[in-house]
Order: sequence, then structure tokens, then C-alpha cells
Amino acid sequence: MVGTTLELRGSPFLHEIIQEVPGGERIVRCLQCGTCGGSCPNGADMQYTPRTIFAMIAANQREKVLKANTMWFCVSCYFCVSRCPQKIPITDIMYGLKRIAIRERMYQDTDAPALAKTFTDLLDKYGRSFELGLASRYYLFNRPIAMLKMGPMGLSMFTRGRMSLVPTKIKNIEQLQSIIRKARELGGTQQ
Amino acid sequence: MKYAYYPGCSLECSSAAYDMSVRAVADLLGIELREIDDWNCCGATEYFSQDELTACAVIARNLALIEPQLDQVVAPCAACYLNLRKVDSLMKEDPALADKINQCLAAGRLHYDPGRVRVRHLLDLIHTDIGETAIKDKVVQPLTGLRVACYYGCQIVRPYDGFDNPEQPVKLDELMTWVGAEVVDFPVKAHCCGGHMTQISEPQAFELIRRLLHNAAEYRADLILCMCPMCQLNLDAYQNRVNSFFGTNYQIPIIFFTQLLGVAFGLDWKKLGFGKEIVPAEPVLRKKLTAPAATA
Amino acid sequence: MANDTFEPKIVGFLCNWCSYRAADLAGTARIKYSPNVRIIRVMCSGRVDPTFVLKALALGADGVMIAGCHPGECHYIEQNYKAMRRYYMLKHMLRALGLEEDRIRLVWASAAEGQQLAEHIDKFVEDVRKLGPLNWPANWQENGERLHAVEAIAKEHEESLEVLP
Amino acid sequence: MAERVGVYVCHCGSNIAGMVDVEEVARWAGANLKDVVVARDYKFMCSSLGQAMIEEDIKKEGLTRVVVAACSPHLHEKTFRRACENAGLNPYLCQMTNIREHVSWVSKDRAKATEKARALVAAAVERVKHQAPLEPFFVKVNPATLVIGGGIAGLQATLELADAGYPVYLVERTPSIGGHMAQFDKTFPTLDCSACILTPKMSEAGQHPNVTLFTYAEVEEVSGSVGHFRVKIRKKARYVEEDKCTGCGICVEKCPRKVVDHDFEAGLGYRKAIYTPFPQAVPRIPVIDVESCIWFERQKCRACEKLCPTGAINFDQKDEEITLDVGNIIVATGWKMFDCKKIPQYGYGRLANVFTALEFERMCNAAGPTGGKIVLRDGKTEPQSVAIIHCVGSRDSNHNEYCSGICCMAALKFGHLVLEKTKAEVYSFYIDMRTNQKGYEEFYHRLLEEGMHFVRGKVAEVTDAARRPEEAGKLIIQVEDTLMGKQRRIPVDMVILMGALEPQADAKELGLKLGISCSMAGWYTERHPKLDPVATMTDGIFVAGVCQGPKDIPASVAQGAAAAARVMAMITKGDVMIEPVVASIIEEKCSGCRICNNLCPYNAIEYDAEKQVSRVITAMCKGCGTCVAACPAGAITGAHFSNEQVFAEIEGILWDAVHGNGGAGVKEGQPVSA
Repeated sequence: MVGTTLELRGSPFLHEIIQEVPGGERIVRCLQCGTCGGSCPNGADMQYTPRTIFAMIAANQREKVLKANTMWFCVSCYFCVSRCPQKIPITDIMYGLKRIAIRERMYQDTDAPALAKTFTDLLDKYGRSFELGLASRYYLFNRPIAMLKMGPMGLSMFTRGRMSLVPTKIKNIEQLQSIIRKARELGGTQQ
Repeated sequence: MKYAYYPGCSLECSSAAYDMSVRAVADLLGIELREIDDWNCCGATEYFSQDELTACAVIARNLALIEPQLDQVVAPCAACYLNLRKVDSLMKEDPALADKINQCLAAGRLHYDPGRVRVRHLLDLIHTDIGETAIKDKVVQPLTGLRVACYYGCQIVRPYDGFDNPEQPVKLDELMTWVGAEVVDFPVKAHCCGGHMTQISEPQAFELIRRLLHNAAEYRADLILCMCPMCQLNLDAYQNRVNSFFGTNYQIPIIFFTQLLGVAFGLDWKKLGFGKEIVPAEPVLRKKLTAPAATA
Repeated sequence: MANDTFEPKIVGFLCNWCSYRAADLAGTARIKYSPNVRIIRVMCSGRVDPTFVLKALALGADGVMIAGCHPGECHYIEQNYKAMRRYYMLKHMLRALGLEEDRIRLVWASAAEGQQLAEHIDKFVEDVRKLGPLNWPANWQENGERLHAVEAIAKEHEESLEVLP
Repeated sequence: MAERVGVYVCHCGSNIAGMVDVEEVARWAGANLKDVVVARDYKFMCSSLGQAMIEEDIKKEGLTRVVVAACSPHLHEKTFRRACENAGLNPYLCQMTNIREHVSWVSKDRAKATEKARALVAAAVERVKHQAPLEPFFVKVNPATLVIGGGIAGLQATLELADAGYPVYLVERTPSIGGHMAQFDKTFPTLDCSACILTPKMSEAGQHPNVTLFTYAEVEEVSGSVGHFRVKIRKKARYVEEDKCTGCGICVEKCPRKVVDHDFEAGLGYRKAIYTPFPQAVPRIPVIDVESCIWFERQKCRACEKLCPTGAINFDQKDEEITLDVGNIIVATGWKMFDCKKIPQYGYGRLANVFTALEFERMCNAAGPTGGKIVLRDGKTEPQSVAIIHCVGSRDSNHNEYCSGICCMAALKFGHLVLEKTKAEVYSFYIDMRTNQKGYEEFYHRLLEEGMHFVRGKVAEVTDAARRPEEAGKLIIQVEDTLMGKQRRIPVDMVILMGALEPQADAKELGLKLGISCSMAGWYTERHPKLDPVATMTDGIFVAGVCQGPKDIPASVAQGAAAAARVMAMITKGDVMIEPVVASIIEEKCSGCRICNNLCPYNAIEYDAEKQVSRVITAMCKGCGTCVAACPAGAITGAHFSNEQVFAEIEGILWDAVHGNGGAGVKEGQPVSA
């Protein structure tokens, strides 16, 4: 969709996003209308709305963008995507920004990367997610005080048989792990 | 009617009620669900924020494991449904990515041809494939007088062109009307429950949950119906914490739509997983349903 | 650009009303696309005689593109449907002749779709580039009768190209 | 005898020469292409000096064929044909090839562009040698004109032609002329009353001796071509005899059935089963709406018939088919409003106090359903706050990518009316404020001073789901205020949606009947976007008003007048030239298989049963060439696009490939540059 004139122009950070996110080149079509920021359930608490982030990407403000809380406040509800008049894949761009921020440890004041890491580590190990393991590991390492507050809720979940004590492991975990190894090798992302 | 079945991790344990009621209702409606053998976690939203290719490959393993004679897979969980659909669609749109994903799968001696399997959500399947007449035929306990708020959440209706409107979906409303329930207007029915926000920033997460509870209470709903384990968990398990955070006193039972369908079909409540919800649903149901057909 | 990438020669038959004007519009809008397609104007895609296509391939084209108005938007009411019927027949003939059927392509572009036409052209050029040179002239030289044979086949099939409504 | 071909390669300033080595192309053609006797390049071939050069060469060098490599033949073919004609050469012996739009403007690599230009020139040279002299036909132009659509654009065109003394048939689909403008209250930016400026034009058209009105009628079929179209229109049954009806209105008054008027009143008001859309309707003859009439529903009532003083009601009336002969057609079919229900997040249809712009126009109108009072859907409460949402269904790839052009100004007008008539606060939610005609920006400034609030941001949603007590019972506008970079929730009482202007639902269908094309969005395509915005690709058919693209009233009026002027020029000239690009059948070769008969979309091929051959009716042939391609016996030739000519063109265009294969067409003993 993007004309050939763009190939060598624009902010380097913009090109980085285009490389990172499938469909990311649609960012250049942003009209700055604010449909995304208006639609976002967390829009009121974002440091910069997605629209502002796109303007900052165009202005090559790489560090400021990667340190923002915007993408960590994205709840993947896809309201912005389905409403965007320019069909920009905003949620996917938020995922892309999270990936870059995690890779370069640029994120600030958020535990979201730790949560994601705990989640995927468990997935890699067992093939299934493990809520108790997730909760305990994540809270133990990141938010010990919050863990105490969680107490009664965890208990009521447990008494209703909604929280298991042992993780389920899939049968062919080796198969999954070799797929993951290959993906890391091809994608060049080391965890 | 045979479908591959991808329950997803939540249905194994934290949302066992969903799994139980899905299986019981499917059985009654003559839907054969064949669980994908040795399926793995879809990675929810977490894998995509770290490594896109691995995220896709992990999801694609499940698609590749589907028995060759089945061409449709049904997922009851919103995140699982979206992830399976997203990978299938990304692979269709981008042959280079499809090739990479298949290289990964090949490391596990698997392969998936994009488009081979159609990814469906359970609601679509019950609404479209079973349809109004068959559903109405099965009702033994009409839900007359029960005011339900149908909550769709996000990822079932967005971003993919799906079976329902992304802003104001109606399929669950229709389904509930077929079984006699009174569907309340619930303008926030496709708004967000916060997803994993509870783990990231509680004030924001609680606010999102509060909006939904507040709206359902305003429209005097007896209960909220969910079709996603995450939505159910957030609205149900966090309801008391939301109450103490905002000084409110919501006591709205949150159950899965299949549980209520089961009730209308006269199935055993225990087998539908009642009792696992934290805000109990049974008192409301007993009060509202004049002639309970099922045993407790 | 001095490298050895294969540059396919492609003949494009464009209808006067939609596609040719789409190409004009692409020019006016300065949309850049591959220079490999050389354009011949016909009044309607329905004018494209199957022998035109075969002749072009025989004379050294590596591919042939036919472009017309969108179905339902033909300047001559519905003649592009006739082009569409012939196109499938032609693909069939190419297969019968042992050629890649993807060397011909039928696309629709309205007079307003300069961008789309340019994208069609770029895509087609890339696809033909992957197929490699056709080298029919070489074969033809070896067997001078071949063109006549092809023309005969074309004539033979031609009656079946049009089905009486 | 060999032809003597002249090749002329244009620089077009740097437009072509900047990317194509034009000197080289000319040199190469002269050196390598057989029968080329003159090959020149020149700065601007289309200039009078360039043309003179060609004319001189034809005379001095005895050229028998001319090739001009320049821009698109759609721009300058006529110019160079005329030059040839001036020098005594038949204009159809000149061939243009397009090395600007198709080469220099679309290429990035000079060497490759030059190579492509060479191939195109070779193709033209090979082709032109096979071209034959042709004589154009001339057709008389019928001075009558058909205008389709009685909105302001169509009315303007009609009156211009009628005043000039020419007969006009005005066909309007609804029961009255006037169009959307008749629904409006005020017009921006001057705020003059819409009806006051429109109704004089309507009655003028209704009474003009040169105008024949067909209201409640539609175009069914169009045949023929420029100068002599034949149009079939269907006049729908009104169930009221026009010659007997005096327009007294007793029938309407006495009709017992009242229904919601979704047409003129945009669903906000009512009409009877027998109705005239509005008091100033032209003609004032009512129609019976079959859908709501009690007689048609259950064979009872007939109150109108009993009470009509002139016996004009006729329940047995049938649709009438009328055939009109006209020389030209002006299409002015207008627009419809975007269906705001397609954007559920704005709540139209679910939330009572969300209105469309058309509903609001009717509400403001003193003759409208609320008598001009601005009130909520309950019909009595005055709003304390009003939100106007711009770009509803426009500037949105999910619906219509284009800007509807008029909504910003209409929104400002609405804002003014609310501020004038109520005590409400008014918010405008816009993406970009577009006020770029005479007096428009000044009007914007006026609204700034009047205290309208402007929030820059496309509204995300309108909801009744209150989060805080102050939101309860209100419509909440959720939006990012992009100038503050913050999400805001603004509670209001009333919301007005500025729906996009969209092409009529059947615009494509009518286009097909007329043989004119639509853009992807569905607007009729003009012949040239800048230099010929009223003509279409089909001679004798013109467009005016919004059917060609969104525009305001002044622009619609200007285009209507311009279309009329173009038609007058055709009528005054008296005849029109027809391109002799037609098919003909060589009887000796025709086997009488009749394949071509059914293929022709214009029924221009007849079968002579006696001789058992088919024959082309030249006057009806449009020259598409489908029959030529289909004839199994090769008995049909398409003038100017014969098999021979196209084959030669293919050979030329693949010059380099052919040359690699033995040098067909190359001058003997000449060096060949690659």
C-alpha cells in the first residue's frame, strides 16, 4: 500500500517498527484522529495515547516511546483496531513495542514483562500454563506484598477446585520444545 | 457433527465449570467434540509480547495436531479462539511467515497448511450450526423471568470479521431469548474485562471490572453470562476486591453461557459445574426459576 | 542495476475505457511500477483474440496480461465477460501446449484504479520472473511449423470459446 | 509501394525527456525501423511549432504515415490527427504512442524506460503501416435534452437549456422536483432560507413552456448514441390523473391513514397514504403510496376518490412507459445519506436522542415536524447540550475513504442554529476543519465567537453506560481530545451524526444503462478530473451535481449550468462526428453461424436469412471488437483495430525479441544498438 517514495525516507524508528510488525507500514497512514485513544479502555491512564505514540514514532522519539507505559496498558481488546479509520493494526504495533522494549530492557515501572516471562517460561517447561505456579512465582519475585493481599481470593479459588497444586505437563513436551528452539533460532530471539 | 476441540488451559482447572458444561451441552445437542490429543497452551497474550515467531509456532502446533479428517476446530476460550484464528490468518496472508512457522513445526515433525482448519467459537457453532429450532426443541426448563446480561468481551468479536457485530453483538442475546431468558440491555457487552491487567495494575483493572458490574447492576441483571474464562475470572473472583476497593456491594453471579443453557435443557446442575463460582449463582436461579426441573 | 536478474518481456492488452485510462492515471499520479509490461491498446478486453496472445508468446513475450473493466462495469456492457471465458480457455490451451498457464493473466482495473493496476503489473512481472524465460522463439526456430500449429489449435478451439446464450 | 513513415518523439519539456533518452529513441527509430524516413525529437510536439513540423514533413517528405510518441492519445490524439488532416493526410493514418503516462512517469530507471519507449515506438511504426484511411460519420443532434434528476443541479441545467429555447425533459424519481435542498432549513454560510431560494426555480421549471416534467418516473432503458438517444422512461402510477387534479389537497386532508415519512421528513414526521411530499411540491399532484393505502391493503376506504371534486383519483391507473428521443443527456441524480446504523458505537437507532444530519435539518425547518423547535425525541424537551459528530462514514476506510466535503460547514450551520434557538452548549467533534470556499472560513470564525466548543478528535463511541453519577441519563461522548492528548467523556443530551454523502444505491445500475462508469466509491467518472469535469467518457452524456462527487450547492449549480452550456454547444453545432471505428463483415467469408449475433451487446448485427450471412448495422456498432475476436471464420474486420494491425503491433512491441530471432523488421545493413 505504501508508495515507493517511503522506502528511504522517514524516521529510522518508523522503519524499525515496519520491520518488527506485520502490517506496521500502515502507521504512515495515521490521520491523528484519536479514535484509538478515545476507544481505549485504559486510554485515560496512558502516558501517551496510541495516536500520540504514532506521532512520536514519526518524530523518531525512540527512547521516549519505549519507556512509555502505553503498550503495557494495552489489554488487547482490539477496539481501536476494529474502529481505526485507516485500518492500522494498533494492537499488533503495541505487541511490537513491547517486544523491542523487553529486548532492550527499556521498560520502566512495570511488571508486565516479568509476568509475560514467567508465563512463557512455564509454557516452555510444561506446555500448559499453570495458574498457581504463575501466581506464586510471579508474586514471589515481583510483588511479595501484593501476594499477601491475594490470600483470601486464592483461597476461595482453591476451595472451589479452581486452582491446582501441580502443573499439568503435556505428553510430548520434547516436540514442543524442539519447535520452540527452532523458532528462537529462526527468529533470532533469545530468552 | 464432529469438531476438533481445543479446551485451553483455563478450562482444565480454573474454569472447569466451562469445560464441564460445554461437554454436557454438546453431548445433548449431538455435537461430537474430539479433544486435540496432547494440545499445548496458546500463550494467551503473553507470548506475542515477547517473540512473535515462537508465539505463532507454539499456537500452530495445536493446529497441526488436529486429526486430518476434521476440518473445524472449536475453542470456548476467547484468547485461544483468537490466537488459533490469528495464526491461521497470518499464515494465509504471509506465505513467507507460513514457511517459517512450518520450518519450526518440522523440528517437531509436524506441518500445517494454512486454511486447512476453520477456527470457530463455540457460540457461533451453537447459534449457527445447531440453530433456533433444535435449541428450542431441547428446552425443558424455560428461563422465564430470569434477567441475564450477555457479556461477549473483546476477542471473540474483534478484530476478525466474525460471526457477530464487533460493537454490539447479538448472537448470545438471541440464543438466550430462544431458551426463554429475559435479555437486559447491556451496552458494555463487548467492552473489556481488563484481561491480565489485574496482574499489572490493580486500580486500572478494578475500574474496568467495576464498569461492567455497574452497568449490569443498573440494568438489574440477575446474572452475567460469560463466554471467556478470563472474563469470568475477573468479574467473579475479583468482585469482592472490587467492592472493597470502591466501597460498593455488587453481588452478581457470573457464570458461563453453557451452564445456563444446561439449566434450560434440564441437565444436572452439578454436572454443569455450578458451585465453582465465587459469587454463588444457585440462590438466584432457585429464586427466579419457578419450577426447577433439575436436582441440585 | 547491472546484474543478471531475468527481465521478462510482457505484452499487456489494455482496454481503451478502463485499464488504459488506469495506466494513464498511474502515470499522472507518478506511481512507479516495473517497466517490463508493454502496453497495446484495444477497444475492449473482449477484442483480445486468443491468437493475439499466442502470437505474442510465440514472438518472444514471456507473459501476456489482459486488463479490462471490472465485471459489470464494461464500457460495452458485458464484453469483458467474454474475455473472461476466453481467458480460462486460453489457460487450458497453454496447459495443453505444455506451457505454464500462469504466463497469462487477466486483471480488472477501472479508470480510477491506477494504483491497483500498477500493483497487478508488479505482481505479474514478479511471478513471470520466477517462471523464467519462455524461450519460445528458440523452439520456434527449431520447428518453424510450430506457430502455424499453434494458430491452428487456436482456430480449432475458437468455436468453443463462445457459447450461444 | 513502401510506406513513408515519420516518427516524432516529444520531450514534453522534461516530463518525458527527464526519464527517457528521447534523442536516442528518435535516432534509433530512424536508423533501425523499416520504412521510417523521418525521425525527429522536439521539446513540445503539441505546440503549434511541433504541429507545423509534422505538417511540413508530410508535404515535403511525402510522408504517408505519422507516428507521434508523446502523451496519452486520450489527450492529444485529436491534435495530431488534425495536423495530419491539415497537411492533406487522412487523420486515421496517424498513430500515437504513449511514452509519458505509460513510460517516463512510471519508471525509475532511465535505461529501462528508454528501452520500453523504443518498443512502443516500434509497435506504433509497425502498426501504422497497416492502418487504412477512414472517413468519420456525422450525425444530426436532436435539440431535445433529457435531464435525469430534479435536484438543484438538474434544475439549474434544465432552466439554462429551457431559457435558451431548447426543449428539455426532466425526469425525477420522487413525486416532486426539488431534491435534498427542499428538505433543508438554512444554507451555509449566508444562512439564507433554502426554500426561499429554491422554490422560485422549482415553479419556473414546472411552468416553463420548454420543460416537460416527468415526476415519479424513472429511466428504464437507453439506446442510440450521441445526437440521437432513445430513452424509455417508466412513469409510476400515481393513482391520480394529472390532467384532472387541481392540487387542492382535499384528498390528503381526508385520508385516514397516517404513516411515518421516511423520505422527505427523514423519519421524523408523518405523511398520509395519499400525499405530496411538501407544501411547495412541484407538481402539486399527490401520489398514493400503495404500501400504506387502506384500499390496497384490504379493499376498503376510497375516501379520497369519494371526496375529490374533480374525479382525479383513479385506482386502476397503471405504470406508463414513455419513449423520448433526445440528443444529449444530463445526469444529475444526486446522493443518499450514509446509513448511520452501520456504526453501532454511535448508537443511532438504539439511543433515542442520536439524530442524523437529515433528521436535524427537518427539525430545524419551520415547516418541519417540530415547527422548527430543537427538541429531544420526546418532542418537547429542549436539550441543554448538543454534540455534533463529523466524518460519520466519511474519511473512514471501513466505510468511505473520501471526505464528504460539505459536512464541516453543515456542522457549523447546525451549531449556529442550536446556539440561536436554544440555551444549549454545543460541541463539534472534528478531525480537520475544512472550510475552504468563499465566506466559509469567516463563518467558522463566527462560530468560534458564538461560543461553539471545538474538540479535535474522532469520537470513539456514544454510550448511555454511565460510569459516574453526573453521567447518568446522558449520552456520553467518549473521545480523545487530540489537542490535549487526553481521553475525555463528555455527557450531552443530543447527538447529531454528520453522515457521509453516498452515491445513490442504484448509481451503478443507471450508469450501466447509460454506458458511463463509476469510480470505486460509486461516483460517476468525468472525462477529465480537471479539464473536463462535466462530460463523461460517453459522448452526449454529461454529469452535474453530487452524483459526480460530493459538493455543495454553489458547486452543484455551477456544474449544472456548465453541463447545460456543453449541451447547447452540441445543439448549436447541429451535428456530431462519430469515430469510424466499427466492425464490418465480409459476406464471402461469413458462414452464417450467427455466433456474433448474440455476442453483440448493442444488437448491431442482423442476420440476412435470405443470403444466410450476418451484417453489421454500422450506425449501431460501437466498435468494441468482440465479434471480430469471436468470428470463427475470420470474416469480421474491426476498422482501426484489425487483426492485421494488432499483429503488426505485437511484432513491433516485441521488436527486441524478434530482432534477437533474426532481425525481422530491421533495416538491412544498419547497425543495431541494443
